[in-house]
Amino acid sequence: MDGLLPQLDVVRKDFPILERTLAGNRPLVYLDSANTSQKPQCVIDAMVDHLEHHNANVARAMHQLGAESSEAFEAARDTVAEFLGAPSRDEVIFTKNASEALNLLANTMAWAGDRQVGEGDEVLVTEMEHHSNIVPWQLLTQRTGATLRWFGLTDDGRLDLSDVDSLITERTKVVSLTWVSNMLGTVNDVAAIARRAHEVGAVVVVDAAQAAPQMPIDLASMPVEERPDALVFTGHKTVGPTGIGVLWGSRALLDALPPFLGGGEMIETVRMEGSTYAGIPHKFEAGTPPIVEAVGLGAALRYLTDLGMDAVAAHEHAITAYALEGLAGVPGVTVLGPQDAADRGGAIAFELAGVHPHDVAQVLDSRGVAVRAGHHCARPAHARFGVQSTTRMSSYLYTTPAEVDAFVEALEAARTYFGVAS
Amino acid sequence: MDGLLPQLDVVRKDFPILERTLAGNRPLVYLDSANTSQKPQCVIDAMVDHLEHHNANVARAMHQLGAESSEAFEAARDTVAEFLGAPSRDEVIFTKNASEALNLLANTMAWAGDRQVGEGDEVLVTEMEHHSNIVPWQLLTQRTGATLRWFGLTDDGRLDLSDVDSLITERTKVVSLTWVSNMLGTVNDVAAIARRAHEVGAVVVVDAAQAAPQMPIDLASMPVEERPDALVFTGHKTVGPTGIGVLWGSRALLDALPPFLGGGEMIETVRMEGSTYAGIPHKFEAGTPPIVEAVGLGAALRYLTDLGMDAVAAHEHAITAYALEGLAGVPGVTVLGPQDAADRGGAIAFELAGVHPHDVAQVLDSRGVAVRAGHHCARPAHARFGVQSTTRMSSYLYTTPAEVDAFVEALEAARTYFGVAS
Amino acid sequence: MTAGGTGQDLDALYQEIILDHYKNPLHAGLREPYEAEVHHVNPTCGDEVTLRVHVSPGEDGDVVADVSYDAVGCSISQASTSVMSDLLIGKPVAEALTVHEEFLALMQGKGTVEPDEDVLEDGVAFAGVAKFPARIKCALLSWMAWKDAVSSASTTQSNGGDA
Amino acid sequence: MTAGGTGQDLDALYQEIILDHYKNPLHAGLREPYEAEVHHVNPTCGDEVTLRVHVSPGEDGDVVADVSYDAVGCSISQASTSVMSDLLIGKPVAEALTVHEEFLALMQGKGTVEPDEDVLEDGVAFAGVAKFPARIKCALLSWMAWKDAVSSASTTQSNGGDA
Ligand SMILES: Cc1ncc(COP(=O)(O)O)c(C=O)c1O
Ligand SMILES: Cc1ncc(COP(=O)(O)O)c(C=O)c1O
Repeated sequence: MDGLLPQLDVVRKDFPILERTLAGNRPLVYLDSANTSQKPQCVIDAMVDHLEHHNANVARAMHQLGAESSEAFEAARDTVAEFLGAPSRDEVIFTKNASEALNLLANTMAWAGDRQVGEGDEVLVTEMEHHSNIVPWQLLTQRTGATLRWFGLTDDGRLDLSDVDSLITERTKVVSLTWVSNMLGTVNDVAAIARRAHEVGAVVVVDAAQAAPQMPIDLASMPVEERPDALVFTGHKTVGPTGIGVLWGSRALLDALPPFLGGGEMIETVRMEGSTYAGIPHKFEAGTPPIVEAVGLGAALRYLTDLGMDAVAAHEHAITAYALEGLAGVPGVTVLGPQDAADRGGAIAFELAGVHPHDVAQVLDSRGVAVRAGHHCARPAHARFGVQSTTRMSSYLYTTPAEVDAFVEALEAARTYFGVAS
Repeated sequence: MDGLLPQLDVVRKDFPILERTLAGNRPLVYLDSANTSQKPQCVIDAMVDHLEHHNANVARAMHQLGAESSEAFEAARDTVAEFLGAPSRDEVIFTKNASEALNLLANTMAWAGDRQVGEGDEVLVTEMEHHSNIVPWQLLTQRTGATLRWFGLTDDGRLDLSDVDSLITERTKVVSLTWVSNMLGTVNDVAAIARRAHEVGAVVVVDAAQAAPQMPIDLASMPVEERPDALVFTGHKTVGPTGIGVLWGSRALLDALPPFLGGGEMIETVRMEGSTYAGIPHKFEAGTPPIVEAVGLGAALRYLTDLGMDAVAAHEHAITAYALEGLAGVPGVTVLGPQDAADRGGAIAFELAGVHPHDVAQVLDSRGVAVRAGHHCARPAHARFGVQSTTRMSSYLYTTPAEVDAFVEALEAARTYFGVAS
Repeated sequence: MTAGGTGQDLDALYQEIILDHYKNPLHAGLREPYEAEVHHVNPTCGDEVTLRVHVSPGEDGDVVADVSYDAVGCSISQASTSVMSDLLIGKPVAEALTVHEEFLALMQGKGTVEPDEDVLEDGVAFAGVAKFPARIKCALLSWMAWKDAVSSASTTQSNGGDA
Repeated sequence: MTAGGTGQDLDALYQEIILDHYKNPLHAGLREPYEAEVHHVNPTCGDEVTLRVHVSPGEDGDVVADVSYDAVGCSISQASTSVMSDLLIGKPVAEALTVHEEFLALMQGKGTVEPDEDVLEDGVAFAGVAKFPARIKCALLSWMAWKDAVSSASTTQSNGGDA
């Protein structure tokens, strides 16, 4: 098959969990990577090495271990900056996950500052967002008297841009959208929307939780009118650990926002009567940061970079095309979102006529095939298509065509089990 | 020496980093545990086992790995609940660190709800708080028009309760204080203050970041008038990993607070027009939680429980007494805070006449002795005593009397190096 | 670590009785009269149930006169709703609450609780579900809704009634 | 991983020159006139400096006429302030900025940059500091303050002046 990662079997050896067998001695077929990715040995080893040999708090500790730990932590920030092509490494803020990064933005915009959102202002999202890119903006708009608006979706699961002129107006203060949908797989034209949003002076926020794992990102090379003002992703989906996410924000935006969490490390001077705050990135990193997680994330992004994000994207594309082909051959399957692998991310949500997604997932699980069933934290997008839940298969760089075959076979088994095979 | 942990040398073998040698082939003498603690092998192993064999997202994943991961994650919640003697395991919220837990409380109290803080209301803290228990309340009071007040300190580093009647009044909505000071070592009478604060209907928040590692806590056994309404601690100081903290809150308090971060897992139903939220604990856990960190924290708290928190407290007490004794013998040393190990935590901040704390720490570091120099995120307490910064030594369950000796010797060396030895 | 779901286990989960109730659910639909209506969802997967309870006075206290519902969800949650309504309709509220507790204990017993067929009747078919942690919520969705509804139905009654 | 601070290294850090400046700091105190005053702190340790810059017009552009300060901090930060003020006072602003860059490069060079004694004079004594990551901020505190002050001093001048 064209496009697969070279030496895929060797790459798979990097991931210890792929050796796991499940109940009934079934080998693991992990097709839930849009939910969380598996971790290569080098990430685990980097974390262990840190904990066993270099553990200390950062910034505040001046001793040798402290210097080592601080250096490792700040080196991870450099790695993230490189991975994103960030214009400046100080624009990289470590959060606990992508959700916190989005909330950081929405939460601080409630308070006095150049970017404050208030009555009469509008925040624009889309109907295909993950709940983490909807609820923070609902909280912001409800709490400040602003209005939340959204792009609808076309029948084939793309953004409906027909009313863009009535949606993006002088009232629009923020446009926040996902780069790649975690349910429909849709890849949005972030550059075009950013260009439009910037014309009215809105802040553009991009949820790259699904994009960062799958495609090369180079912020610095984007024309500034098309470049988002902020972009978030999460460590655990980019072969890194849980407990860490990333907010990249332009210095101009981050400087304009008031502090989010208060505490150690985000201050300049604290007096009981009032405090002054540190510059970015520390301004937004209150308390002891996710140190060992940053070390793990750094190793993860270096691993991805060594494989080459172009190669990872090509692999994902090839596997997705193969899976779409396989699904097309299963009677009763309806894929939601773009039907074609072109311009599409690797998450494939589908319905199987006559079998509830839980039950599909259960039969698959009994054969070692791990997929997700439910609304995948994208309930509005499900509602848009009139479905309550779907089954979702999501591949990653370690997925083989044989695993896709096992998945398709398991779907046939589900049809038989629930008596819907003709 | 009385009170030391039995088989201290065996216990030390649990901590791989204690085998480390530093520059000049010096063995590590780690006396910076109030900053962050070292990790036993069992914590590291639990994390590795999870990453290598059970990694999956929680709650939302229905497959076998998902079930294993969810079970491990929720088991960690049970372990935390037991460690604190929490009345209910659902009252245990995982945050990213202690600072986030405090901010969660302060941030949500700005918004509509039974516990909303507004103009005319007062929040009461103390002058010995860590910045993480000052700045969040400054942000809250500044943003809502409420007033921040604080208990001052007596010359021997205890809370000055002489004006308690004018400080705790009907206007007081929140009293937030540390159980054990990270700078002065003072142990506060949390029960007495909680009783007073509850009389006026205030919410009582206890920062147990330094208490949880050193002393047994049993919330359920505290009379309800004396029991805090919320208590926070942080994983990395209790031999657990970074990236995880704990907020325990009474159900009554947590139910009364509006949501903090919005996103996946904290919702009940999401529609574009508005959302409803899950019950506790999930209501406050937006996004993918710190899964592998929870697994590590669970292992850490089981480790502490196996040693016995009474035994840990006794050890800490014995070492602190020995260190205070040693310091008393070094000319020019002034210890801040209670001079006596009775009723005192294990952090000892001091001045050495004629040598700046950075320079003290540097000389100590050159001999492998790791201490912290600066204001230890407690600048107001330093200002109270008219000092800009101090050196702090802080022991933990793995600290030996011989390490204290090495520390005292190193102080003498610093005096000699800077020519202040007579 | 326990792990549910081998090929063999599938049949333990999807007992014939469960599949029958799934295909032909009993007492489905929303009916009048009722004293309480609740709406419960499983936030992770989106399964939903709207459930009504009609309680009427009996010789030895209140009786569950009717349980009616509108539900979307998987085979386990659908079958569980059907089995539950059939089991509880006609029972004194006090007894129904005992059945509820018995079912809860079975589900939370991690597969170690021996179900009492005299009490649970078709409900014993759910014994296998207890070994699939991810599906326990499915089986419990409507039971939790019923508990919620019945307690407010009783409140509603005692509020509205004479006693 | 680099690691500073063996017993031997201590002397590399605490050069005689540094300890001399620490004990007898030059140009200390706050003086008039000045165009800009800034206050910088090292948030982690609390070291602070209040620093004033007086700029006056010279033949080939502005000259750093005075640098005065009030500082609390460790030996490295105190000595650095003293060395800096002695080095920059009297220099044309343009040249002083070059010296500033040279010192910055030295500090951020992780011990690999060979300092130019002609440019940095007593500042070369700080070469050893570059190997102690935690102390670099100490050495740079007042240099950063000066840079900040001198740029607003120039702005102030051009705002207030005729040119
Ligand atoms: C008393 C006290 N409170 C709060 C904190 C903050 O903990 P963290 O940095 O993990 O948020 C600390 C430790 O730094 C502390 O010592
Ligand atoms: C598109 C998208 N946005 C945001 C998130 C939230 O990421 P996290 O749960 O790590 O905060 C996810 C993943 O769950 C996602 O797929």
